[in-house]
Amino acid sequence: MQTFFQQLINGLSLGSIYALLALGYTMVYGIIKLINFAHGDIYMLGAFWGYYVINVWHFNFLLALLSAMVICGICGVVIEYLAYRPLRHSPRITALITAIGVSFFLENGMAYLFGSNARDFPQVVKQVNYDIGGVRISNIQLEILITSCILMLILQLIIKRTKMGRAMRAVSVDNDAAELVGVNLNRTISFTFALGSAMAGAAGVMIGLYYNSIDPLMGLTPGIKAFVAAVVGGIGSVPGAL
Amino acid sequence: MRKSVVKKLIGLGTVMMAAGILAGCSTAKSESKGNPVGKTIKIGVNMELSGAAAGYGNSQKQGIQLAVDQINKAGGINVDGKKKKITLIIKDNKTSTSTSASVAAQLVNKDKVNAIVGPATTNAGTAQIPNITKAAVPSVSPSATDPNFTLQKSGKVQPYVFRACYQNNFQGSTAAKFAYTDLKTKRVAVLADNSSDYGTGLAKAFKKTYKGKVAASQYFQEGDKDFNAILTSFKNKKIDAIYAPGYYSELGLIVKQARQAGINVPIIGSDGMADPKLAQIAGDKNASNVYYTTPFSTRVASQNGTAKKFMNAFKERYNEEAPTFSALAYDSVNMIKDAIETEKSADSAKIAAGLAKVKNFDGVTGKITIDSKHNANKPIVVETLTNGKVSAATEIK
Amino acid sequence: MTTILKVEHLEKVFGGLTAVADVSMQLKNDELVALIGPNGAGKTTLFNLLTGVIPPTAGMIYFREKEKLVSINNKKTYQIADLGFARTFQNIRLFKNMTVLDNVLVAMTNQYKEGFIKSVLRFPSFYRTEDEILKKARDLLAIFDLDKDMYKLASNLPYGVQRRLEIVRGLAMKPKILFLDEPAAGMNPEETADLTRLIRQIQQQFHITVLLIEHDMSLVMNLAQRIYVLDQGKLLAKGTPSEIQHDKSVIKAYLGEEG
Amino acid sequence: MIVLKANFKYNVCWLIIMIAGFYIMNTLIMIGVIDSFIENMFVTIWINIILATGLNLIIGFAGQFSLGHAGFMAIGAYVTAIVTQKAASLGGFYASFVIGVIVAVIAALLVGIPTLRLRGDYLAIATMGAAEIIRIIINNMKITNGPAGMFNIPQFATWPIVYIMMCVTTIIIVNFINSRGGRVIKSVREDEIAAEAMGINTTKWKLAAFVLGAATAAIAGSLHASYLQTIAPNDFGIMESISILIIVVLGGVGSVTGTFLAAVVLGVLDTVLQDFGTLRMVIYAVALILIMVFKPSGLLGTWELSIRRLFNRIKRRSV
Repeated sequence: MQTFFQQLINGLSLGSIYALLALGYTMVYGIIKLINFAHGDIYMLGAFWGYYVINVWHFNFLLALLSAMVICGICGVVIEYLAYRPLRHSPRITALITAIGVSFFLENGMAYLFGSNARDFPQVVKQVNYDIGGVRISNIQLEILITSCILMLILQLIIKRTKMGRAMRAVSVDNDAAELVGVNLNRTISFTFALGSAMAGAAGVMIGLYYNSIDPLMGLTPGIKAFVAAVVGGIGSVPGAL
Repeated sequence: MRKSVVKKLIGLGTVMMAAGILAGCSTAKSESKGNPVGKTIKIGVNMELSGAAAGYGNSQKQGIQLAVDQINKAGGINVDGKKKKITLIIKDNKTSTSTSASVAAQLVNKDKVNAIVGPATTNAGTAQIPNITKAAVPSVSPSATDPNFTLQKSGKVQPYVFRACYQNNFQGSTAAKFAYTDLKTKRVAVLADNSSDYGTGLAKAFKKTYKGKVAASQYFQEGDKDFNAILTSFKNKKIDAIYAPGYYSELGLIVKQARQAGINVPIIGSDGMADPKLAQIAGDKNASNVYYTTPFSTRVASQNGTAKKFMNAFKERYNEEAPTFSALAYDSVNMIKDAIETEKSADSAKIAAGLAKVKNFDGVTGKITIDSKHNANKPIVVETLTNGKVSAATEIK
Repeated sequence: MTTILKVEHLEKVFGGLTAVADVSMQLKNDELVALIGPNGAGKTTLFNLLTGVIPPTAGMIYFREKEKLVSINNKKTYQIADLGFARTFQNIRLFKNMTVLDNVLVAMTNQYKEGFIKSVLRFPSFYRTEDEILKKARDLLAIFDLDKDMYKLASNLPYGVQRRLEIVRGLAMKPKILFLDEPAAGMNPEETADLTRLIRQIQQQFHITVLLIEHDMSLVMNLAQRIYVLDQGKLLAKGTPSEIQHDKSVIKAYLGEEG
Repeated sequence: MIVLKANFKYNVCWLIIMIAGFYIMNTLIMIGVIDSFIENMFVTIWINIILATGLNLIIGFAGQFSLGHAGFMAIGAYVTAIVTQKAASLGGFYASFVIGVIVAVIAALLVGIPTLRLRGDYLAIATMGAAEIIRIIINNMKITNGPAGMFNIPQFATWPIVYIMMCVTTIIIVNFINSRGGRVIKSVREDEIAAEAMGINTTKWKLAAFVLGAATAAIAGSLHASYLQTIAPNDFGIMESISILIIVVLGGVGSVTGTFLAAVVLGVLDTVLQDFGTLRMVIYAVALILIMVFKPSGLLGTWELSIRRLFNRIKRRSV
C-alpha cells in the first residue's frame, strides 16, 4: 500500500509535467494535423533557458518559469512561421520531415553551442521532504504539481472562454469552414504554437528542477512518447485534450 | 524469336554475374603495408562528436587535443633523432557503426594517418576494425570495454586494435570482490545500463564473481530519467548494496532518487561515473556512501606526478575538473607517442608493433602495460564519495 | 428473363435510426431499373447494402450464380464485386493520379493473372498477357471515345469525361449488374443528353442489368423500364415510368417534400 | 508481341547502363581513383537505395505510412551475422539471405495483418512500435549477444555483391510497380473504397507491398551486416527508420529515380560533413529544412527517368 502511494505521488508529479508537454503536442496536432517532432526540443530549450537565467541572472523559480514560457512561445511562433507555414498546403509527410529537420537543428545546435554533456540544473528551491505515513513527498513535487495544475487551468480558460480559444476549436474541426466564418487562420495557428510551446517551456524548467539534469537530447524520448500518446490516445482535438 | 530473347537475357545476366565475381576477386585483395610517416605524424580521431555518446566523445576530444598540444609545444615526438610534430585530424562518427567505418576508411586512405585514437564505444570501434586492418593502421580506443573488442573470431588478437581502458570482466569482478570483501555485503541488487555493452558486460562479470546473493536485477536505458519505480521495488528486497554500472548522466539521477526514496545502502558503480558531474547531478548531500571502480583517482593523482600535471593543465585550459574519459584519451595519445619512441619510427605498422610492447608506461590513469590480448593492464582503485567529494581511495590487488 | 438479384425484407438501422426498412425488390437480366426518391430516402444506403460496403441489420440479398440464387449477405465488398457487381459513386471516385488506361486496367485486375515471379523477371509470357489486356482495355476505351486521352491523368479530364470514365471503368469489370449512383449530378442538359445516350448504348452493346439512382426525372423517365420509389427508407411504389408518374402516393411524397 | 518488342530495346538499355556502371566502378578502383573510403561511401549509398526503394514501395506506391523499416533491416542483419558466424562460407552467406528474407516476411505478415487496417499516423505508430519490439527482442537475446552487438562477422558482401543486389532489388521493385500488382497497389493508395468496389482485396495487396518492402529491407540488412562486419541493436532504432524515410521523402514520394538521387545526395553530404564535428548535424538539419521548404514534393516529385521517353524525345528532335 505504501509502495503504491509512493508510486502514485511520483507518478502524479512527473505525469503532470508530461501532461503539459502532451497538451502542446495535441493542440498543434489537432489544429494542423502535424506531428510536431520538434515539440520535445522546445521543452529542452525551456530547460536550458531556465538553466541560463538562474545561473547568470539569478532569477528565482517563478521568474525563470515565466520567462522560459515567453521565450519558448516566441520560438514556437518563429519555427512555425519559418518552417511549417510555407508547407501548409504540401503533403503532410513533407511537413513531418521538416519537423524532424527542425528537431535535429535544435538538438544539435544546442549541442554545438553548449556541449552535449548532461549538466546539473541549479537548485533554486531547497528540497524539503515530508513524510506522511511512510510516503515521502518533497516540496519540489508539490510545487510542480501545483504549478502545472494552475497552468492547465489557465489553458482551459483560454480555450473555453476567449475568442481566440473559440477560433482554435473551430480550426481544429474544419479550417476551411473556420476561415469562411472569419477566423484568421494564420493568427490562430501562430497563437496555438505560442501557447503549446509556452507549456513545453514551463515543463522544461520544471523537469530541470525535478531531475536536476538537462542535456540537448533530453527532448527526444518525451517527444516520441508524446507523439505516441497524442495519436493513440486519439486526443487530436483541442477540447479532447483537456 | 521469343526463345532467343530469353537466351540473350539469361546470357547477359550470367556475364554480369561472372564479371561481378571476377571483379570481386581482382579488386578486394590489395594488401597494404601501412602508411609511412610524412613531414608530420598524422593522428586520426574517429570520435562520437554527435549522437547518443556525444558527451563522452567530446570529453575525449578535449583530452586528445590537450595531449597533442603539449607534445607539439615540446617540439614533437622524437622519431629516430628527428623531432616530428603531430597533425591531428578529427572526424565525427555520429555514434553510428556505418559512419565509423566510413570515417576510418577516410582517415587511413585519404588522410593517410599513422595511427587512430578512438572511437569511444565498442560498437563504433569494432566497425572500424576491417578498414584499419586492411590499411595496417593501429588504433587505440580510450573506452571500448567489451572483452572481445581486441580479439578476432578465432580468439587470436586483432593486430591493430588496442585500448587504454579496462575490459569489462576485470572491472566487474573487481567491484564484486570489493562489495563482498571490503563492504561485507551479502545481498545486492544490480541495476545496469541495458543500452550498451558496457553496462550489461559489467553486470554479467559482477554476477559471475560475486559470492553473495544477487537479490534483484533490473535494467535501464540510456536517457532514462525516472528510476523511482525500480528503486521502490528494491526497497523491499532487504539489500545491502546496489551495483549500478553505467554512465554518470543516469547514475547521478539514480543516486539522487535512491537517497530521496530513503535507500541509503552503498551504491557501487564503474568508471563511467568517475566524473565530477556525478555529484553535481546527484547533489552533494546525496552523493555519500557511493563507490566506484576507476583507474584514475584524483586522490591517487596527488601522489602521481603525471596525473597531477595533467589535472592542472586540463583545469587551466578547459576550466573544469578533468573527467576520466579525457584522462583515458590523453593516455591513448601518449601511448602512441611511447610506441613511436620505442620503435624509432612513426610508420603505421611500426606503431602497431610498438603499442604491443608498451610496458610500465607512466600514464595519467596509472602504470599501463599492454598484455598479449592488447588490453591495458593497470592498477584499479575504488574511490569513495562522501558529500560529493572523494574521501578515500582503496587500491584493489 | 431470369431474376439476377433478389432482395427480401432488407433493413438497416443506424443507432436508433432506420435508414432502410423492409425493402424487397427484384432485378432481371438486361433490365434498366431506376431507384428514385427524395433526399435522405435511403437510396445510397441501399446501394451500400447491396454492394456489401455495410452489412444489413436484417433481410436477405440473393444473387444468381450460374443456375441458382445464392445469398451474398456475408460477403465482403470485393467478393461481391468479383461476382459481377460494378458501381459508380455519387461523388466521382476515380484513381486520380493514375492514367485513364490504368484506371481501366485496375478494374480488369481479376480477369488476368500475372504471377509475381513472372512479372518481376519479365518472362515473355508476361508481355503476352500485358499485350492482351492492353488491347482489351484500349478497345473498350475506344468504344467510348476515351482512347485519345488514354495516357492522361484521370484528374486532368473534364468533369463530364470523368463521369464517363467512371462508368467505363465499371464496365471494364465485365459486370452482370451496373449500379449508377446519380450519374447526372452536376451535369448541364447537354451533358445529360449525352449520358442518356451512353447508358442506352451500354444496355444495347453489353447486355447488362443497370440499377440507376437519379434525381433527374427526364433521364429516369427516358431510360428506365421499371422504377422503384423509396421514401423514408420504405418502398413507396414500383412500376413502369407511366405508372409511377400517375401514382398518387409518389406525387404526394414529392410534392410534399419538394413543393 | 508489340509490347515485348518495344520493351526489349529499353530493357537492354537498362542492362547496359547497369553493366557499364559496374565496369566504370571496377576500372576506377583498379586505377586507384576510388579508394576504399569512396568505395565505402558508395556501398553505404547502395544499401540505403535498397532500403529506401523498399520503403518507397510501401509509402509512395501503396500509400501506407510505415515507420518501422529498420526493424526488418535488423532481422536480415542479425540472421546473416548469426548464420555466417556458424557457417563461414559463401554458401552460408547466400543461405543467410534466404533465411533472412523468410524471417522478415514472416515478421512482416505478423506485423502487417493486424496493423494494415489502420490508417495514416496510427499505422506509423504501430509499425514504429513493431520495429521497436524487434529491436528490444534482439537487445535481450543471448544468440544476438545483447546490446554489445555482434562483431567479427565474416565479410562476404564485397562491393560487387552489394552493387548486383541493389540492381536486382531495384529491378524487382520497378518491375513489380509496372505490372498488374503495381497498378493495384497504386489504386489502393488513390482510393481504397473504389479499389474495393473493383473487386480488389485491398488488405491482401497492402500486405503484399508491405511484405515485399520488408523482404528488400532484410536483404539490405544482410548486406549491411556482412559488409560492415559489426552490428548492434542501436543501429536499428527509430532514428534509422527516420533516416530511410528522409531519403524517400527528399527524393519524392512515389519516384524511384528520386530515391536514387536523394540517397546519393544525402550519402555524399553525410561524408563531406564528417569533418565538421558537432556542427555536422546542424548543417544537415538546415539543408533538410531548406530542401523541404523550397521543394515540398521532394527533389523529383513523382517524375521517373524513362528511357522510352528519352528515345522518343531524341527521335522527335531528329525529325
